[in-house]
Amino acid sequence: MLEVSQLAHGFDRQPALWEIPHLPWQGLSLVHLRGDNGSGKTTFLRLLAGLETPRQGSIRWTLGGTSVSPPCPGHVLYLHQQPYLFDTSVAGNLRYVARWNGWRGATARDRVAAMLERCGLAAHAQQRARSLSGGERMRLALARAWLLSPRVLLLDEPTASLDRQAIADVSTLISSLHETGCAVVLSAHQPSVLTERCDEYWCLEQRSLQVSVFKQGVAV
Amino acid sequence: MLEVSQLAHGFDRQPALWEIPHLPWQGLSLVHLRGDNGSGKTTFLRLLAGLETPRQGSIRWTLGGTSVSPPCPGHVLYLHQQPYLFDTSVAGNLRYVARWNGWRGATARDRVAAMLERCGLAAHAQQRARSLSGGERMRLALARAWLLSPRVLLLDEPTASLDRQAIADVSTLISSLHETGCAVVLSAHQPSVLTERCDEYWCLEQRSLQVSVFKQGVAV
Amino acid sequence: ADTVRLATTTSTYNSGLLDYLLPKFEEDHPYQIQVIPVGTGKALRLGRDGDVDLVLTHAPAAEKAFVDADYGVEPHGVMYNDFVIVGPSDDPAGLEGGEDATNAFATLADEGATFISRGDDSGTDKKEKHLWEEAGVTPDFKGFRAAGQGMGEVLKMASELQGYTLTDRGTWLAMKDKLDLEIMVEGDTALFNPYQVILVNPERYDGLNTQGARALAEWLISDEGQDLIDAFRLNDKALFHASAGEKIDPTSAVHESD
Amino acid sequence: MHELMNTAREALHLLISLDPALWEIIGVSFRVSLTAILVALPPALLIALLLARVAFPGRWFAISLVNTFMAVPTVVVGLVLFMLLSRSGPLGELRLLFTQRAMIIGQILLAMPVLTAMLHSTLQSIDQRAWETARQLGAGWWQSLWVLIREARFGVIAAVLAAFGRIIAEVGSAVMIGGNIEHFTRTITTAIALETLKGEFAQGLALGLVLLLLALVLNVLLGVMRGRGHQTVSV
Amino acid sequence: MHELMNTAREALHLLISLDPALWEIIGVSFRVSLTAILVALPPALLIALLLARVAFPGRWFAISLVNTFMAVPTVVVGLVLFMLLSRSGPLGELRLLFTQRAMIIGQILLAMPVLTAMLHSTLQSIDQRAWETARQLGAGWWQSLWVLIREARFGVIAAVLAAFGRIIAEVGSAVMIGGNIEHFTRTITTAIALETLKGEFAQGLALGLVLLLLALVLNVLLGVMRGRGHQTVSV
Ligand SMILES: Nc1ncnc2c1ncn2[C@@H]1O[C@H](COP(=O)(O)OP(=O)(O)OP(=O)(O)O)[C@@H](O)[C@H]1O
Ligand SMILES: Nc1ncnc2c1ncn2[C@@H]1O[C@H](COP(=O)(O)OP(=O)(O)OP(=O)(O)O)[C@@H](O)[C@H]1O
Ligand SMILES: [Mg+2]
Ligand SMILES: [Mg+2]
Repeated sequence: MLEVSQLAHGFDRQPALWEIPHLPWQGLSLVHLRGDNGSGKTTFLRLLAGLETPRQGSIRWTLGGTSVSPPCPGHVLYLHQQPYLFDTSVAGNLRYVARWNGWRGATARDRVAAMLERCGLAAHAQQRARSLSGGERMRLALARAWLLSPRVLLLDEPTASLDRQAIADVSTLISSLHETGCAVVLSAHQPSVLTERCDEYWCLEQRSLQVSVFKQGVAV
Repeated sequence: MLEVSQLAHGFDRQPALWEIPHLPWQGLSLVHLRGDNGSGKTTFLRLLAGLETPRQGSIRWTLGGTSVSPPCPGHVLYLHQQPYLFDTSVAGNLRYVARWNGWRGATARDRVAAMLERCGLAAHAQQRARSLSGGERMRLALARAWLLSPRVLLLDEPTASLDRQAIADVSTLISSLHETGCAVVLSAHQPSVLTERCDEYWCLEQRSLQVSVFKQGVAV
Repeated sequence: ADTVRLATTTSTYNSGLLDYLLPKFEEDHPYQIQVIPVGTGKALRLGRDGDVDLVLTHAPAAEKAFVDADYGVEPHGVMYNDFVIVGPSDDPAGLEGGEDATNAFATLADEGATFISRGDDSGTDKKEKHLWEEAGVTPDFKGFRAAGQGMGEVLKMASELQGYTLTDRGTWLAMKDKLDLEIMVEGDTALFNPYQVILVNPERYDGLNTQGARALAEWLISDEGQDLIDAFRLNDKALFHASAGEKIDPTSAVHESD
Repeated sequence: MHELMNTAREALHLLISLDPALWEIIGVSFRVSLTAILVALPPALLIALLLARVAFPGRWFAISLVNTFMAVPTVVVGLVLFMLLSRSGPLGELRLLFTQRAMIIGQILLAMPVLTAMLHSTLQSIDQRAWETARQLGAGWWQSLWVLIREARFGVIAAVLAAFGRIIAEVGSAVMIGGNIEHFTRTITTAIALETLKGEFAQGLALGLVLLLLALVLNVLLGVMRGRGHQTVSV
Repeated sequence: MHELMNTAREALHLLISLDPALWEIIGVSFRVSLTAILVALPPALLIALLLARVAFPGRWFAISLVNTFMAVPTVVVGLVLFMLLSRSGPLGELRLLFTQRAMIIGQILLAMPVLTAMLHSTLQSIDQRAWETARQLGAGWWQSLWVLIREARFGVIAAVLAAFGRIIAEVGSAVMIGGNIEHFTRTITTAIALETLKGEFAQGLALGLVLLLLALVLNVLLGVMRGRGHQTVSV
């Protein structure tokens, strides 16, 4: 569960981008975050992930009963608009995560292999991550995050430069992830099969955040 | 005019991405280049601009009566998907171009100022280019190219992460540029107001390039 | 050209002798002297290669070879000083007050005392090797350290490691305030240290300032130069003894207690 | 010219003849300099990371200071250490003067500024997303640092080579606090200085060539290790 | 400790007393080293660019070679130049030995590898799009190079500072081919070496402190010039 109160943020001595008096969120839904260029979507997601410190106000995540301020590594993950892939092989990127989380030997190998399979990257396992195509890169970044079974995934324009097929693939992946119980907030400018699946809609405009909730495509 | 013959390109020892036996193009239209992720759109545009050397076949531009192979700096310009902005002010980016093309004093100042005005960046002239928003970045990159009045502009997904307003702005800019006699090839995955204005449609698929020509939205 | 290049050993330069002498020469002569302070070996090498106009060194055997090979001409003895054996004040090898350098060296080897050797083929090093030979020992005993450095450094090392060493008196006097060492053996005729000035052979290279070099050499062995050398004092001690034209007289070795 | 040719021949001869005296000083040189680099690397990395990633008041001054320390002459480092380690100095009791340990300390002091300055400029240029991504994916502070180093490996290797080059080639501090004692603290460079002092230029040059040959071997090995990977893939 | 304090006081005194003899050797040091850097910079930039951007057979070996040259001891550079410039050497006719010109040549040789290696690793890390964009927008080869340098300015400044630090601090080649002649080729470091030789540690250290102070001033000036710009904006 997310609890945001009196949040405001801005850069340098400029006025605040927006002020968000209150945002309670169950942290179960698939959320589409919208807003014009420069409205502060990226900034908002980074704040939620704890990659920036808010100028004012507070953010609290309630995960597994305990209430913490970000960052919550492994639980609340932010994916950059261009996810950073480590300069090694595709499998190597996943193995890093395995190592950092203390999995060893067969456990690590199996989980990595299963995840590569699930995300359709098994054929590329040995390829250099930086030589992947746009869609494959995003799939790898999702796979890397999924390995950790996070509670919340914050995706910054995951479909911006993907073709229709890749969007479909990524959407399927994100849906599966969501079904395993991971809440997802994704920003996107253009409507797509992915945004159509969302059941909440946040919009950054007029220096504040508007929230609408849908159920089966109908505003509640 | 563009004349492509027997063109093939690929990376390392992989098979060719595609083979294009023949592509004559008047170089007047607004072209929408499509293709899946990894189909080689970026590679194709870079070849046309002379940023890569084709593995096989030839590319000739006929500009102002003389026939040349790429690169044709100042005449055929490629804009990266994320245009590279030099690490200086917005106006500084334009002043670089002025300096490189030998304009001096008042001429340079006037042209830069006029272009900033035309692209709606006058208010940001002194801002650091790297701190611009996505739409503004693209506008600056277009302004920088426009300064040179190129014959052909090759745009790699110019609208990928822009909001509706920014797409509209950029589309207006590109249309104006096109009206001044500059041919434009742009790649894009998602249809938008910009792609709707295109009067030619190139598609990279099945290892080749399909060309369709529209007139007022009707295939010829 | 009105500049004259003089390669010399660090001992003459560092003791301040040249800083004392040369301005007086330059007053009366239209030459400007550029001093290049290096070791004896390198000074002779600079002379051989024609990179300097004259040398002032103290290694009789090497100087003889230098002149015999026609690298240098007009050698003149200018002055001398002497060597002393110094060591730590607690004197573990029991050398203090000795007068026989050869004996002292033999004792050092027997005792396996710490001894810092120049080990750099300098004039001092050659003298030291000669003394080991005289004493009939090969210097490979336990405390023997070949440092391969200049006199000043070796004195510092001897002081730091509380060992013995052989030094020229000039450097010793210049540095002894900064050292935790004392003179053990001095006055032996075997510890004699003569300096010569030699012109670089003008026939070997064009453009040497032989005229200026000769003027300097002749001034050094003139009465005026010789008197000045004798008058030079470091810490109120006479350091060098003018000896131009003398047949070197071993008995004139100085004692510091003089 | 003739002399230079002779010298080259002599150097080769020295190397292949496996002259034990030569290998002894080579051993001392490499032991001292490699140890110094290994000891200096971790703190240098930490300081560089701090300077590159953490905003604190006076950071730019700290960077200027590090750059300034690159201009410390080796003899000055030698001098200061000498005064500290001397019997009459504050650390005289340690009896470190004229030992290889003392030389290692001196070379650490010399390597630190070069390492820190170069690592700073390398880590500085690494994409900020690398650090953020690692941290988010559960990497600890040290693991993230290690990833950053891996991502910046070309720059890190360049820094290590530059620092190694500086200290294996330096003579001022080595001779001052090592003492150039045969069989103990004589390194390639102090030996070269000695030969030069003696006027034995050919011998000195030959030693210099030996040093270069060995440095070349080391560099080529590292070059092979880091692979050809020189193409930066542009996004 | 006491001695170190005294020394610091003496250094300050030396500086503010504006002792003309001191300023003379400072002048020689900076003139020689700054000239050497200025002369070495353009070719080093070109070579670095070539190594960073042009694929040619044997490139990685060339890089290893440059790195190797960083390990050339200053005395060896001094020795080689000495043998070349000596009257009995092939370039003896130029009469360059024991002049400031010869010292500049020596320092250029010393600065080149450091500059080249560091500039290579910097230019290497600059986004390839920078070069492509400049070329397309009509920049000539030299103008594009200049833009690249501007984009890489932090790295370039770091390289220059490292190289400057190396050569202003070196003594091996300066003393060998300069000869440490008073009023002509005596630099701060050769003067320090001489004072040390005489056992005048305090005087030597004082000179060292003077050098450091001046280097600090230079660095702070450059630091102010390049601004605080340390945040890399992530895309
Ligand atoms: N590090 C920074 N320093 C200064 N200003 C910044 C910084 N990062 C972002 N900004 C400014 O903050 C505002 C919000 O930026 P942000 O990237 O969050 O917008 P966004 O909604 O993600 O835009 P887009 O749709 O283009 O990605 C913009 O005006 C931007 O210029
Ligand atoms: N420098 C390179 N080295 C090796 N392979 C490359 C290189 N650049 C591109 N490729 C490969 O060539 C193919 C075409 O790449 P390109 O970037 O042209 O595709 P694209 O159509 O622009 O894709 P997207 O829509 O994702 O931008 C891809 O499979 C890609 O992995
Ligand atoms: Mg954004
Ligand atoms: Mg592309």
